[in-house]
Amino acid sequence: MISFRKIKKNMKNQKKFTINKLDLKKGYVYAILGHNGSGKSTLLKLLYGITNFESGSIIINKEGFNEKIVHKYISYHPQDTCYLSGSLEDNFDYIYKYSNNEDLLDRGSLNELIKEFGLEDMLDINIKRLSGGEQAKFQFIRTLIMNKECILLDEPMASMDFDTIRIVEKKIKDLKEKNKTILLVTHDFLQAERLSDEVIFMQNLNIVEKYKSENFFKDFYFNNNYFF
Amino acid sequence: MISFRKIKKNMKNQKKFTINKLDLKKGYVYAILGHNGSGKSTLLKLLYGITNFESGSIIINKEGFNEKIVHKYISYHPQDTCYLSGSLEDNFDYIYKYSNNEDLLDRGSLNELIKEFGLEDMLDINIKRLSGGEQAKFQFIRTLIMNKECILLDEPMASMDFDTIRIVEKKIKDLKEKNKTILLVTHDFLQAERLSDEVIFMQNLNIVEKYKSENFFKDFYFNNNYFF
Amino acid sequence: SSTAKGDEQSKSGDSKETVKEITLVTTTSLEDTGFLEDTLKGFEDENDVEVNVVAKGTGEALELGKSKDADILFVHAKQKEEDFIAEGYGVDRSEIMYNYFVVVGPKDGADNKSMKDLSASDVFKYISENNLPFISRGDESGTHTKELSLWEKSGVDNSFENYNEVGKGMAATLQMASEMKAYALTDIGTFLATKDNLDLEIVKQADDSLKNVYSIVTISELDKEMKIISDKLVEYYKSESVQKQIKEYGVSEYGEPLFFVFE
Amino acid sequence: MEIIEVIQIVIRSLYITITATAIATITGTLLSILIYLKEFKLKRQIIMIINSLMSTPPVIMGLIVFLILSRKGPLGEFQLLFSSYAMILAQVLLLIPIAMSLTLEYLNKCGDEILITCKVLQINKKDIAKIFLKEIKNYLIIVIITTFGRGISEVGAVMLVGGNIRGKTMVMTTYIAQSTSMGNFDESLMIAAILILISFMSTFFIKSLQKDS
Amino acid sequence: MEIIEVIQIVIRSLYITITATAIATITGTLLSILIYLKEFKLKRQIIMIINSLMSTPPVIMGLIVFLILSRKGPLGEFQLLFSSYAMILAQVLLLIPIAMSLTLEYLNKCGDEILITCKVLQINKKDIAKIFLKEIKNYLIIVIITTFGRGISEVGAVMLVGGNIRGKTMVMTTYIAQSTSMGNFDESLMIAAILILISFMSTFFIKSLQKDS
Ligand SMILES: Nc1ncnc2c1ncn2[C@@H]1O[C@H](COP(=O)(O)OP(=O)(O)OP(=O)(O)O)[C@@H](O)[C@H]1O
Ligand SMILES: Nc1ncnc2c1ncn2[C@@H]1O[C@H](COP(=O)(O)OP(=O)(O)OP(=O)(O)O)[C@@H](O)[C@H]1O
Ligand SMILES: [Mg+2]
Ligand SMILES: [Mg+2]
Repeated sequence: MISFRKIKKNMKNQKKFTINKLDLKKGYVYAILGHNGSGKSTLLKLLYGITNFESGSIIINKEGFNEKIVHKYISYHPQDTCYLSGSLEDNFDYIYKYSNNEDLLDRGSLNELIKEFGLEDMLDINIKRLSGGEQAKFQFIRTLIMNKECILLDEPMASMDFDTIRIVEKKIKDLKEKNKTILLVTHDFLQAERLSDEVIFMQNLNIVEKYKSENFFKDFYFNNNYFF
Repeated sequence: MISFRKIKKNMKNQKKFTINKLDLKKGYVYAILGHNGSGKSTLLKLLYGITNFESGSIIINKEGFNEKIVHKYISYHPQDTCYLSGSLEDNFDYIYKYSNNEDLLDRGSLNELIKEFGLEDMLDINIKRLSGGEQAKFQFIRTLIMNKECILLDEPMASMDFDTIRIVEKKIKDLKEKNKTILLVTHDFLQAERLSDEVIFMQNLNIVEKYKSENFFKDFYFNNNYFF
Repeated sequence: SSTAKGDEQSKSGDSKETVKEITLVTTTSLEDTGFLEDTLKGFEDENDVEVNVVAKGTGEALELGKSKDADILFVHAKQKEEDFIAEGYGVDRSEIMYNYFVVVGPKDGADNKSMKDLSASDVFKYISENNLPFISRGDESGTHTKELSLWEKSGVDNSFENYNEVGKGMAATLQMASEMKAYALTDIGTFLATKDNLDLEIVKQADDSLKNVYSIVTISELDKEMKIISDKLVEYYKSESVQKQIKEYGVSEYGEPLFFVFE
Repeated sequence: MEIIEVIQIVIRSLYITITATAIATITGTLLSILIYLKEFKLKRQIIMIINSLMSTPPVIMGLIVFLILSRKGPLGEFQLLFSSYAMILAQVLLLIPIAMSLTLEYLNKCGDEILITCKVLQINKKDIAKIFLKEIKNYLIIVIITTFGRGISEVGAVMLVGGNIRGKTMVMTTYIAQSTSMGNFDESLMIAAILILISFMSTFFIKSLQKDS
Repeated sequence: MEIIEVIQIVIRSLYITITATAIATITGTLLSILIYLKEFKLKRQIIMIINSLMSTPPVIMGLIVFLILSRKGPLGEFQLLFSSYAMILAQVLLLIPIAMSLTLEYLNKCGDEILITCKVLQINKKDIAKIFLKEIKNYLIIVIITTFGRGISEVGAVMLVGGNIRGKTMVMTTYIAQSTSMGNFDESLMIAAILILISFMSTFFIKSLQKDS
């Protein structure tokens, strides 16, 4: 259970990012929807402690909010792929070598995931030369390996092909089964509808509202005629 | 009219990228489809002269193939956003200040596009701090401003929101009206169907086949049951 | 502190533990002639001592003596040496040898002839009055001190336009004089040792007013062992055989001796 | 030494090193960009040589300038030896390889991305160099600080070609060297303090030019 | 001078500068990473001072070491003046600010991305420094080349604290300085050629350690 209260953050262009009240429940999949620049990535960065805020509070599982607590419960998949220098394999190794994380999935599971995502032939290639989609696969696998209770996913599927998206969606459903909390930023409304329990809709650096998914998409189809 | 003949390029991992024969006609929209790592971006990079090949030939409008000819006819929208340091506005200014391009759309059209994509409030922000989608908008506008006969688009809509995708699709249709040739890399099959005349399907660094769109998608729906 | 020195040797490992070391600080003019290197060999072999020769300006050399970083000095600035001893830093000075200062100037310089038969102070007067370029060491070295006393004796001011103070060692000063077609006061030893690289000639030959005395100054409060070595070094340079060696030093190379001994 | 003379020495030092730094960073950066952009034979080797020249002892650059400017040298007739021109020349020679090495290293790391952006923008060959200059501007600060630091603190070359003539070519470092050799350690430390103060102020000034990047 | 003596001088020079470079780059890089990672008061000021120290004339570092090691100084009893230890110490003091400035500049540019990756990987505070070391490795080459270059070519400090004792503390630069001041330009140029050759070879060697990045 994660709660945000009265968060205020000044953005450089005199605008303010605000969350008055937001509570996230364990085992739920939240889809974070909103236009470009509405503050979705900023919300995840705040929660993971990558960016700071001026006032208000975040409390994770009633324990408070600091780096240790964040790392205890949360893993983060940033919008831009980030990695260290070296090959794809090196980058997987770094996780085991350096991560402080006690919940890491074991090497066996990693190898299965690598096969599942079809990266087994790429292991010795310098990671920065991989294609956009291959890098996205790497980053998603890394996030799974981190194996945390709450998982922040910032547009993980933006550059993945259709087959891969199917696998990722399946993984997200499995995570939900395991009672993980998931925050998924996506621009794919159909995907959001398929996966989410609730929708957090953002606009102008504010959370407009948190909806039950079924209600949100009912209204949405009613008000829009986006498709075809 | 662009023709590829017997192109061979060695990738670092002992694989070979090959195009035996490919002809692109003026005024057509080509959707380039294929799995992650199938060589879509490599194809565009080859054509724009960003990466080189060991053997074979590319001929653009019967004039040959060198940087001058490429720049005369083609504009390129890379998969990763690329920009120079400075604000968003600076980056638009650089185009007019430095580009050698004689076909550039004028400042008036640029301002209209900026408004259309809702970037008018972001002009003075350092471009690297913009959100992923805002950067994608910037890059697409830049590609339009370049105003070339043939336009290479590498997943331009991957991080755009739904409304923006609608605008971009409209722009692509307008470009087709103006008899521009478009190569669009995308993972969105529905989008490809909406926009393309022909589909170039890639697999394992090879072009499997070029299809008429209607045939491709007929077969595709017949053989797959991807949706929902 | 002798044990400390032993420690340092064993640490550095680049010399045998039994070899004793003494740091002799001298002035650049003596080092540049190569004289010390040649004459010290005998002492090192005789006493199984390693002499570390450090060449510095006279001022720094005396400072090193004061801070006890030098174990013995070999310099040529009588007044300063006497002050040094009077202030309690030194024990004794022993005059070992002497040579002369000379005035050098550009080879075939138009004014050289006119200066030839003048006294040293008149040469300086001539230079000043004709505003000839002159390079002064300007570093309060023995040579510089001598030069200043000559200016005083000549009764003219040394602040004429072409007077240049350069703050360098003797050899480097001669280099500059050669390059600038200028006059300079130098000890004969350094001039002879470097004259092949110079476009200079002697315009004022040695005379008694230009005597340049080199002496060894022993430092006070040395530890016992070091004092023995230091005294031995003085004795060594005073010994008949070394005095003879000094007398003959340079004859084969330059056709004349670089130094004279007191007989 | 009187305070007025000290001030003169400080100003002379700054004049010489600032001039040399300006010349060296401008030519060095431009040359590096050209080398980076052009493909030619022996490119790798030339870069290697430039890197090596970073370790050339200043006194050697000094010696080369000395031999060129000396009466017997090719430019002897101009009688530039023991003048500030000679000192600037020696420092420029010394600083160019440093400016070039640092710039080349930076381009090696960040140049590819800039180059691709230039191609996307379809920028003229000759304007590409301008873009590189623009992009490199923020990094230039560290190049300038490094070369300035090396120049202002150098003593061997300026001693040789300048001659440390009091009132004419004496600069802070040669003055420090001289007063140290005269055993005036206090005076050396005082000038050193001034030098550090100056380099502190210039670093501060140069850094303040560096925009938020 | 005999060839065997020249070889000794070359080896001594390399020994001193390689040791100093190693110590300075290791401590310098580690310190820079710590400074970069830690938030503390006066951080900006300290970085500024480090940058300024780049312009300290070597002879001043030499003088400081001299005053410390002199018999009257705090470490006088160890009698380290006029030894290679003193020379190494002076060079280390000289080279640390250079290594630090260059590293800090690099971190300023590329550090944020590494830091975010570390957070994503949930890496321990103390292991983060390790990651930074790893990531910085390729850049380190230019740091090493720059500091080595400055060290091997420096003359003022090593002259002061080493004393240029023949057979003991004479290094290439002090030898060049001496023979140049005596007008033996040929000899100077010969040693200089050796020095450039060595720096060419070391640059080549160091560069070959740099993996394709
Ligand atoms: N320099 C390189 N060295 C090794 N492999 C490379 C290099 N460049 C590209 N590749 C490989 O070539 C393949 C094709 O890459 P490309 O970027 O063209 O894929 P793509 O079809 O655009 O994929 P995506 O949909 O993920 O963007 C990938 O497997 C990639 O890892
Ligand atoms: N450091 C900053 N300075 C100024 N503006 C900023 C800064 N960081 C973010 N912004 C602005 O804040 C807004 C929200 O950014 P954020 O990355 O959260 O958007 P987003 O909802 O994730 O958008 P996208 O769908 O494009 O990824 C954007 O308009 C962005 O330009
Ligand atoms: Mg975002
Ligand atoms: Mg791609």
